[in-house]
Amino acid sequence: MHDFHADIEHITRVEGHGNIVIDVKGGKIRTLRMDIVESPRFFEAMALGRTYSEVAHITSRICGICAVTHTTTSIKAIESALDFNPSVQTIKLRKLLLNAEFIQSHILHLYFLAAPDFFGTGSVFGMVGDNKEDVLRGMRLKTLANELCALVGGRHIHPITLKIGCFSKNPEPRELSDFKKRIEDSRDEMDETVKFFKNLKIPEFERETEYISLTQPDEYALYDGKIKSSDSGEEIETSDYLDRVREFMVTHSTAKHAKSKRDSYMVGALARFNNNYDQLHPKAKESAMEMGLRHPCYNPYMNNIAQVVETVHCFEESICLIDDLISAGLKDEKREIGPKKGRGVGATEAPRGTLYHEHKLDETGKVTYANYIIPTAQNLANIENDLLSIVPTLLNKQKEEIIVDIEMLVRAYDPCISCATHLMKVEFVNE
Amino acid sequence: MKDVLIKGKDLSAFCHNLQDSFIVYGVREKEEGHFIFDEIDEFSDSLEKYKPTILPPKKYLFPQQETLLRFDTEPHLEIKSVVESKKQVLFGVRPCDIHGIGLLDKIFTSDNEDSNYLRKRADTLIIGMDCMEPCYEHAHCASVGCLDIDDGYDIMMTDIGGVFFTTVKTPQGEEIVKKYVEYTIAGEEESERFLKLRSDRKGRFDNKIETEVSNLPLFFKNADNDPVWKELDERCLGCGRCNIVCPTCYCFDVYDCMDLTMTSGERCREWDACTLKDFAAVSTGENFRSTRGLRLRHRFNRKFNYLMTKYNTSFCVGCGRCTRSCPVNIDVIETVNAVINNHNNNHERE
Amino acid sequence: MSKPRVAFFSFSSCEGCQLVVLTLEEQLLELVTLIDIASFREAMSEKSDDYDIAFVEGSITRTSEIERLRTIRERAKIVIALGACATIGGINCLKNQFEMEEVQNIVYGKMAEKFDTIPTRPIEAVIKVDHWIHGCPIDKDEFIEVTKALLLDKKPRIPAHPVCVECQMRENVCLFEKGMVCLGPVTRAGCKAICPTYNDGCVGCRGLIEDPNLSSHKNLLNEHGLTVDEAISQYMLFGGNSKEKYE
Amino acid sequence: MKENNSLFLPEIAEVVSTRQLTEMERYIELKIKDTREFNFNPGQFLQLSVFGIGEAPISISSSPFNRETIGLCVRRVGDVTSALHKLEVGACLGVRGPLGNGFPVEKMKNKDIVFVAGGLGIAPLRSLIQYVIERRDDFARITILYGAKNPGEILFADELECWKQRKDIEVLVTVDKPDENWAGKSGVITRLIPHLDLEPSRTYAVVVGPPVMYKYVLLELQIKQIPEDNIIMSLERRMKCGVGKCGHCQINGIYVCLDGPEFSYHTLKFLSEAI
Ligand SMILES: Cc1cc2nc3c(=O)[nH]c(=O)nc-3n(C[C@H](O)[C@H](O)[C@H](O)COP(=O)(O)OP(=O)(O)OC[C@H]3O[C@@H](n4cnc5c(N)ncnc54)[C@H](O)[C@@H]3O)c2cc1C
Ligand code: SF4
Ligand code: SF4
Ligand code: SF4
Repeated sequence: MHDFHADIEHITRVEGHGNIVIDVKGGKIRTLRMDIVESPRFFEAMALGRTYSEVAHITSRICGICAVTHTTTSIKAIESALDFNPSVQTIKLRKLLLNAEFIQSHILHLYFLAAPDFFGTGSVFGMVGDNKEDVLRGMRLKTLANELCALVGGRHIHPITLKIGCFSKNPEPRELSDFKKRIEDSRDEMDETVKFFKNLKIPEFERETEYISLTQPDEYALYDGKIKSSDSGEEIETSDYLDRVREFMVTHSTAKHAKSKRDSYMVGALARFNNNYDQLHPKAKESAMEMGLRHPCYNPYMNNIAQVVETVHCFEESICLIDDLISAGLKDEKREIGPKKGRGVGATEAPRGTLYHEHKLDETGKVTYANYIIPTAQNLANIENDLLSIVPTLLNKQKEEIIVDIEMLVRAYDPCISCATHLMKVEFVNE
Repeated sequence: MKDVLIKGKDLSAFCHNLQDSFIVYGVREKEEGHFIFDEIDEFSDSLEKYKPTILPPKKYLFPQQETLLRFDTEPHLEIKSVVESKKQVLFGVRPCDIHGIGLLDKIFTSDNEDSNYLRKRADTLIIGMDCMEPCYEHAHCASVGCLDIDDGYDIMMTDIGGVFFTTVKTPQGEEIVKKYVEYTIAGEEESERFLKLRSDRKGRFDNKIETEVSNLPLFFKNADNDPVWKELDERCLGCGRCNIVCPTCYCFDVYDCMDLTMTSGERCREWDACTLKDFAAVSTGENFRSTRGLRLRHRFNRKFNYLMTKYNTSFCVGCGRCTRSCPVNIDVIETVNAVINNHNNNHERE
Repeated sequence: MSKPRVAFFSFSSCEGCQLVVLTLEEQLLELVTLIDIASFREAMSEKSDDYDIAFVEGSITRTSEIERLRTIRERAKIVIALGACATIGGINCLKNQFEMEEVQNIVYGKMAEKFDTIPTRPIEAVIKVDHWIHGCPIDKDEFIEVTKALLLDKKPRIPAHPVCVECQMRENVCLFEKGMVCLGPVTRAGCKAICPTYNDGCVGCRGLIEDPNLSSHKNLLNEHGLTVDEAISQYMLFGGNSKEKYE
Repeated sequence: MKENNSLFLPEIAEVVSTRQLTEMERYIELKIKDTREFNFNPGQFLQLSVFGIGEAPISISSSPFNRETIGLCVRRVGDVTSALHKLEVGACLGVRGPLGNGFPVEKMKNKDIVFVAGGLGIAPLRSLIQYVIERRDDFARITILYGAKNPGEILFADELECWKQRKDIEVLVTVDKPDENWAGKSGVITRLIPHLDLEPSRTYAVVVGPPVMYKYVLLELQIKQIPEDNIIMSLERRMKCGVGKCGHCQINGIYVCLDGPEFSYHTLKFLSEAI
């Protein structure tokens, strides 16, 4: 197909609204763009003038899927502005909650948004006929993760208990140990999940890019860490995030100059897998092996498989965290902290990549500046670059098939466009 | 059965043993200084002096939500009444709450018998725990004649110093005492100590209402235009908490809930509250108590006039829960006294 | 009864409410035996413009959204506002405290004028709405209740009373008794008082009850140490669309 | 405890006929399934269930001498009433009752009776009227006043016409808003009262209509010096259980379902929230 034009409007089974425009003339790509048509929501403005203790309520609403990560990141940024270090207990509870969100988000994406592509159907409802047991398994795992979120956070979407410096309510030790048992009992379902995704035929395609994620020496970094790039291996402090992130943002813009050799990078499960493979739980490594995910991996479609691996990791990690929490005993840590003038940055891994929040507070605790950099926004340029390199290889196919392949690639990134909209600058890259 | 003595340290075992045959509900400290009735398997004597629980134990006889019927609409209409009930013991119930249950007994037996309530009631044993001093500042049980109690429980325990002087009222009470706890028959000396303690406590429970409680219906009958309702109208949030926490409120809403199959479902009832806005609204658009003040006036009249006249006993048992729970500090005693004083002042003027 | 065709649409929102629908899990599978889903972009690729019932999530924050919403209204027999963004404007209304140009500048600087934005409004400000499912996010039982009610052709049983009723039924210790503040007494119930249950004040995401006693509630907030401005700021977190009511 | 005799358990009844009276009102005739004889007093009501939708109190509108079927006149205002409008012959529904006490027919014997019905108020009155007609000799003069908003909203017009034909009953019908075809009286129902020639000591006035009507009708009846005990009214209140438990229909100290729904003005006068 030498001449080819497609406007894929409102890509489905992703969060938020995005369109892809591709124009191929004489076998050459003339335009290839991912437009974000989601309405901008102006969160940085909405937070201005609000009291520091309310900020998490606001930022949580950036995205319903990664509400836990947004809330956590926001609170971390505020705590850093207040120069406050939360207790080990609070950090462990946050990690537990984050693990639950990873499980829930990955399972949602894997079974409900990505899997239908492999079964040639448009939705999970279409899979119910032939693959009911798989669908139900996905649902059970998601319910498990949702309930773990609810136990720790009150609810999964827009969690309640996460507070500056503490949890407004701690789960009861008995509830935690009951839950641990449930997770252990679900290990079988996780094994089944590994088998299920192992059997799916992942498209072959490779394009090495730069992978950025948080990193920690002694754990698979989700909750916190330094910012690591696969290119240099260099690690920088999160408070300097703009040195890393801006660097690559500007490369997209014709107005500014690139500081790096590359013009895009990837965040998310595959980036984390590539950067932090060593810290993965042994069971997770085993499952990677079983599903044929080798370290490092440059196939963006394998992001889905990396998500399965991470889910296995989060399962095991949750169990350890629950054990730690129970054996240390849970104390009520509720208290007032602040206000105080300061600047703070928080960085956390969201299921779909690194998330940064920055806040500045005045002495009364009112927000005077806010900046949120969302994973999907960071991935958009990389998605385009992947498309640029894959589309020419697809041109011998039918238009419908091409569109399916393209959508599949986009979906593999698990994009959350509604979060990303405040970084609309990306839209103008190819103009 | 004669009065018996039960040692404080045996209460926990008592609770525990009762679990062989009953679900045991007792008091648990939910948060510091705040208590609830909940399933328990032991009794801690730190709870002996608990303040009234957030909700009264009526929730085990008349639960927040309760299924009344189950029905199938397909293939053809079939209806079954549903009465859920299990053998249960309410452990450590205060006199005010026992009075409260006694009043619900009256409500649910008179005129028409409510089998959903009565079946649960029949399956319930009440182990009372007497009060020797006011449990907190809002308590006014003595003022409404609800401190002393000699009915409505199966056994009643009174702490006479490390040991509980226990009155056994019913055959079921006798059975559980004999079967589930170590006891000794109370001697002369203990009986005297018990009686002395009971009479000594009187001085500690002062009468907070500025008239004899039996006079209240008269005051309320003439209080429809009392300025207090106007004042409360401005203050009351209309949040319904005073109703929800009250041991003698029993109003409910009824609704149908279909199963997801849409071919079967159930009819349920749920606590309702006469202080809520549309409690008395009808389809023609009228709301017979359209303001918060009128609704509160209705609530007070129910406690101290309407039901009191019908059943000849105060329908406020003096637990003080409504006062404690009102976010804007509307105080049952202050309100009652305001009605009395406004009435008296009016009369003086006349 | 032929199966009604149901579609989901999303405007400015976090899509959390649609996600709640997805978390119905097996109940969702049961539901799809009773309804046909014509369009649910977050979950499926198939889409159709032929639908009877439209669940609309999100608030209206751009001129282009107004047209899209009107088209939905024309096509659907029943329109249901899904979640705080759609029912009351929600968090998105926070931007209404500024002039729109200022908002654009704060976030996009020089490129500001490329981003059309209008003051946030709930969908009811643009089209007629038949039912409201409140909350940020919605409560899944209420979603089921409304869906069942539509199938039965009756009014959904959505509480008109304040959060306190549910909160007390759950036997929570009232936050005011612990020196905290709460918007529960003026906020519509239906959430099962989830925030107070987890020891956090109600922030009013379900909107005001009919006939709230705001002046008394404001006094109460004052007594708990909030200045008038702080009290209003509390109400504004979700109530920005009806600012005049609170002042 | 006789559980299957629960207060809340309806019996099953079947719709045997229906008739659309006006756009808003439908007449529904029911038969209790396990054909027991159905006895009731005029003025009593039923709790009708459409399962899955809910329950609503509806007055019995048919003659108490008809023990076979029960007639109801239902105005479509909400969920249950709309569902009742959709029922077809053969459909099953739930019935609890008869509930309430009904009109004090014994006391009314040998008296002159004035019926004052506003709109849907004719529904419970129709039962009493049919009773009185059946036992015509037990009663003295009978006058029926009926007011509707407009001619299209007149209920049981054919029956009103029949009653009018009888020599021993006086029937006056008025509408608030006449149309061009309306040849009868116009104006609110209260205007009919001054023209009546009433003997206060031996007259019973039975008044049923919307709450707004009561105030004005009462004024007129008081001018006519009808004793308070002889003015009987039927009240509508929100009602959930119908058996004196749920608290919704309480007016001051009384329960409409248990103590009513018919009351004398003498009783209601002392209830501040009644009228
Ligand atoms: C003793 C008695 C006899 C009656 N007889 C008749 C009759 O013969 N014919 C007739 O058409 N109607 C009669 N009614 C009125 C009828 O009961 C109501 O119109 C009906 O309950 C409305 O129910 P619904 O489900 O259709 O409306 P809903 O959908 O429940 O409600 C519509 C509106 O009515 C209000 N409402 C809710 N429940 C009730 C309730 N139980 N009673 C009144 N209002 C309520 C609500 O506030 C709502 O705004 C009688 C009422 C009583 C108390
Ligand atoms: S009215 Fe108040 S004090 Fe009296 S019994 Fe009820 S809650 Fe207790
Ligand atoms: S109401 Fe809340 S949860 Fe729902 S879409 Fe809006 S921000 Fe998200
Ligand atoms: S915590 Fe809030 S919602 Fe709960 S009772 Fe108190 S004021 Fe009401």
